[in-house]
Amino acid sequence: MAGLEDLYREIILDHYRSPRNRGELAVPPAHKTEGFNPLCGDEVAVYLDVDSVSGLVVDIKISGQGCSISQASTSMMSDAVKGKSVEEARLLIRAFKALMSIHESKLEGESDGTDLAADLEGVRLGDLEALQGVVKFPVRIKCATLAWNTLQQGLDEIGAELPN
Amino acid sequence: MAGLEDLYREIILDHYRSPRNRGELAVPPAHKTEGFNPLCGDEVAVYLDVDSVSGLVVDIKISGQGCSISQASTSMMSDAVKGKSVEEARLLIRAFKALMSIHESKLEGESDGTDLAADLEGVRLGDLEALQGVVKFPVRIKCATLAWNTLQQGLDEIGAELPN
Amino acid sequence: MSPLDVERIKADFPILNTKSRGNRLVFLDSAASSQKPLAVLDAMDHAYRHHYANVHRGVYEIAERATAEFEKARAKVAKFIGASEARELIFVRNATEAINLVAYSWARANLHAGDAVVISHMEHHANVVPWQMLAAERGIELRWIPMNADFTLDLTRLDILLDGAKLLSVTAMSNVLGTINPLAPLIAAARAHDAFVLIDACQYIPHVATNVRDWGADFVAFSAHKMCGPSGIGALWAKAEILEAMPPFLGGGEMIRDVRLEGFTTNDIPWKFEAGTPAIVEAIGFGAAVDYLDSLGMDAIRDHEMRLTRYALDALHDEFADRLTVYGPRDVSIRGGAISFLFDGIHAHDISQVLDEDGVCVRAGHHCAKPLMRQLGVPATSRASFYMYNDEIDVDCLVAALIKAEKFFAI
Amino acid sequence: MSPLDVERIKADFPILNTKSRGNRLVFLDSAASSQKPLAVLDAMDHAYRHHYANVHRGVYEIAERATAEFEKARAKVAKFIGASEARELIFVRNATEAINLVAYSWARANLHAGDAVVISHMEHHANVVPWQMLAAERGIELRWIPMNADFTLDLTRLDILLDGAKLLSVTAMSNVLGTINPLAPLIAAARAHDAFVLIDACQYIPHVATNVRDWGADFVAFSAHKMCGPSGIGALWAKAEILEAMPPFLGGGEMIRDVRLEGFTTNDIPWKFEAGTPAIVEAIGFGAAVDYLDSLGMDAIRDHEMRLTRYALDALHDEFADRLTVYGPRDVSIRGGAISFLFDGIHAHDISQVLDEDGVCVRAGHHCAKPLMRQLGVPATSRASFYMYNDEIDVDCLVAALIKAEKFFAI
Ligand SMILES: Cc1ncc(COP(=O)(O)O)c(C=O)c1O
Ligand SMILES: Cc1ncc(COP(=O)(O)O)c(C=O)c1O
Repeated sequence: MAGLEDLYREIILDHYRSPRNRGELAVPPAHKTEGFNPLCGDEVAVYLDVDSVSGLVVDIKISGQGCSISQASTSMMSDAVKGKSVEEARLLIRAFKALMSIHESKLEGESDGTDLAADLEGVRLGDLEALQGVVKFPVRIKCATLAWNTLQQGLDEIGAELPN
Repeated sequence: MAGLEDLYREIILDHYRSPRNRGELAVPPAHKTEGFNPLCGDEVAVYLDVDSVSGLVVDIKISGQGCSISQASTSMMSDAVKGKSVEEARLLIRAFKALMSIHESKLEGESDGTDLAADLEGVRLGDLEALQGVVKFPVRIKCATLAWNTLQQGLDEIGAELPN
Repeated sequence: MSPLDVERIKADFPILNTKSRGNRLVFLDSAASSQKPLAVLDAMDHAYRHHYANVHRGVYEIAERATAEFEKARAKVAKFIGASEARELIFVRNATEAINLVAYSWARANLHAGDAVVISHMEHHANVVPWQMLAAERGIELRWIPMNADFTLDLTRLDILLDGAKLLSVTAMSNVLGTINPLAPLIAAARAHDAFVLIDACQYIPHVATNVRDWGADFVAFSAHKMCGPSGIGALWAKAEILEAMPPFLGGGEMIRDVRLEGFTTNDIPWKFEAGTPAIVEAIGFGAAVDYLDSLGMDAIRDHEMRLTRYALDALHDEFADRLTVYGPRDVSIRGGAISFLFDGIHAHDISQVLDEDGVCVRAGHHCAKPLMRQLGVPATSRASFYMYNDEIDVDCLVAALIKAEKFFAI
Repeated sequence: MSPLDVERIKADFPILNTKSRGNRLVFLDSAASSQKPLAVLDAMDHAYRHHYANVHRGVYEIAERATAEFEKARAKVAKFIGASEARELIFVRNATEAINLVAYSWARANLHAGDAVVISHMEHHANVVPWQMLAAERGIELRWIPMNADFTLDLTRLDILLDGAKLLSVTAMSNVLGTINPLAPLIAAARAHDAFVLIDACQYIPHVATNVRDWGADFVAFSAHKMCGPSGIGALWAKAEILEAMPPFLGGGEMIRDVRLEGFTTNDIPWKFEAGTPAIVEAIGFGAAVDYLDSLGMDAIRDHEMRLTRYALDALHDEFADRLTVYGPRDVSIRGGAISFLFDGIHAHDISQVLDEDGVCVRAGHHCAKPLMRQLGVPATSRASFYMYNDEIDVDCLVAALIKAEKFFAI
């Protein structure tokens, strides 16, 4: 049985109490995306400033409300992608979801267990690994992934706006 | 446990094999009413010729298809009401339904057991009493009452058409 | 009315004698769904083992038996809520479907662009979204009865809100605040404006003796799973003449009288609204549930819950003073046993998680009442809710676990 | 594939070891609703006794457990029918609701006056009435695929019928005739006309290994209660992209992402279509049912039923010759185990009644297929139908009881 310490690691509580990158960015030039956790009511808004030439996430700000897990995950996410390229951010999203045991579009018994390794290859999650304990509390996985899904949606929307 | 003999009395099988008053009447002057048993698909058409002056059911004919119980009940009903006044026919309907243990609009526990006696008072059911065995086969009650409900509807419709 | 013997009652519920995370299960989430007594589980198991068959269409013994038990259950539930006839009770999946049935059948036949539907700020999504869908589709205006600071409805502008309204649809008891709404003046006001009345009694009927005829409402919706019955079944009660005038909702077997290539005719009520194979065994379980409630007595249940709620409100206040906010009335005569609360600076989700360590089950979230949460200005609350099987010891366990939780998240 | 050990299977079904009217229960009405194995009853009872709670919203252990079991059941059922993703499987009350969901949500959003819907003369009312309602409401044309004298569909004019059609909705197996319809050419023809395809697989999935992806249909409807699962639950399968594009059907909790005073946004599929508290324990029972079917093997079940149906058709013919008419194909490779029949001059209802005396359960009536009955020119038939728990002895009991019945009504 998983204990509370697995879930509430010290670094998580630290991000919860002192969230990084809180605030808003002017829209435009920044892009704002909102996410909801339909189950518990948590909400997050991700402001992304992506440089269309360099493809770098030059700035990111976060607002919204949520539990310690969603807030900490949001804060860590903002730290992790700030300054990274959109491509690196997408790899991070994929790796983080793999950490949360989310392998989309697979029915039970069809996963061969190699996905996690594949998804994580070459990606350093660092502090984010503290969130791995969440996997043992399935209901909380949605708390941890809210910010990441919102980030993904934001990157998709920005990508769609870009001329290519 | 009720046996088959309770249900299929000889007189019932006789009416089934040799149904009385089969046929149709010209509409108008007669009135035609159709009835359906939504559960088993039985259908009946009752043709009624009611004299508007005397208020007597001068003629009645029956067509349709159904099981032995519904056919026998229909046949017996036609015999029982032919030549009777509309008022007598209505008393018969009420008495027959009472025989079938149908006391409409009562919730379990609210019936005090006196209804049957009250409903039957002064009404002679004669042969129809052979159908009492049906009560022990609840699903068949609807077979037995189909013709009677259709008769009731027919009388209502005729009543509504009459100037008063 | 004799007081409840909670120890004996607890013994009736198998799950309450299990452990969660190594501790005795302290189940304080009955407002979401209640636990089931043995009598209900046995009734369902017995049906499957002895007289299971599809209903209404079989001539053979077990089908007759299944049909009789199914219809007997309908009569029991109808009687339990004071309906005058069993045929006024439609079995549905849950209260949500009951309200949608009214929205699809009655409202789409009777409401037109410009008509208004009046609901309140404290409605469950089940009594919000169907009307929003209707409003968007039909150009109907949705109006909201606001809330006072004391968590009761603000009825001062009720007459203005009801002007031009065709339907008033309100909850009898809030699943978040516990507030019992004043149905008599609400319904009287609606009547004065010729508006129909739907009561969402999902939280009320499980806890307070109910007579729908006395209420004088037109529609009443509730779910079995919140009143000791199984999942998968609920009911819509409505006056027979209203049901008879309504067009059908779902089409299929059972709800027809005849089907031809050119069209169909409908069956009598209640079957007209029960298309397809119904939740047969669930209905039987529902009947067993109201038998169980009757055996305890609804007045005794209400009395017990009032005292327990009083005890809990006092205990929370004594222990946590202003660090913990309760969202709901303090007067137990106008509230049920659902207590929503928040600690300053600690998210509801985190509180529930820590309580779970001690086997204490409380819900956290928006409780399917996001408009209300926005009125309260919070994203979520924790909610402890009681039923006849809870006692002071359960409340003490809650308070003890909350003390631990507050410490855990102390900054 | 090893043949079924029917004696052992019978032992799995508690009700088959009871008596009816003093005789061994010979249950031949599985096409109406099947009996349930112990594994299914135990899974449900266990859920209520050990981890019952409302799903999706609780942080505490038993709620997590209930949610996990509920979603695991969805994945199991999805896998059982060959779906590629669990989220393509919507839990509903029964096949009837599944079809109505498509009619209310997809069809009302996509079909307009003048469009046609094509069904067949052998449809169950569940696949007739929703389209008649839609036709009456929207001015949609309902077209019927006729039937050949050999009880198969007459596809000669299919292309003409499909011209201008937006939807083809047909049964995979007739519940009256047993006929298995040729889905491949039907679906190919619909595709050629850009029509969507709904398959009523209510009678098919319980008896024949199914892969909905191979079918290439858009919607597939079925019920748990006909496949060893509990009453009160069924499923709609549809392609994810279609479900995602569809407007919601019932509004309420669970199906929303956010609700504000001004309106709501919908949740992801499948939850978008599951408003309110779902049939939680029924879903778990449904999962256990497909586990049970898998443990026997669908191919073995089909093989067993084909042999038993052959045996029964032969026995009926040998015993009663032309005095008994079978309505349905004689070739068991294109039919399931539902055998409709009539004695000359004896009503189906009366036959069933006499059979019941001997504990033999067969259904009598229109089987919710009145348009088909009118085609057959009979008001009702008797129907015996088989499942994996039936054997030759059951058929022998049927024949013996029919001999008695024929005597009883002899003129
Ligand atoms: C072919 C067919 N379609 C639909 C249905 C309707 O199923 P349900 O009553 O479970 O909704 C049935 C079952 O009676 C059936 O046999
Ligand atoms: C007040 C209220 N209304 C409606 C509902 C919806 O009930 P169900 O989910 O059983 O449809 C609930 C339960 O969550 C409720 O508390």
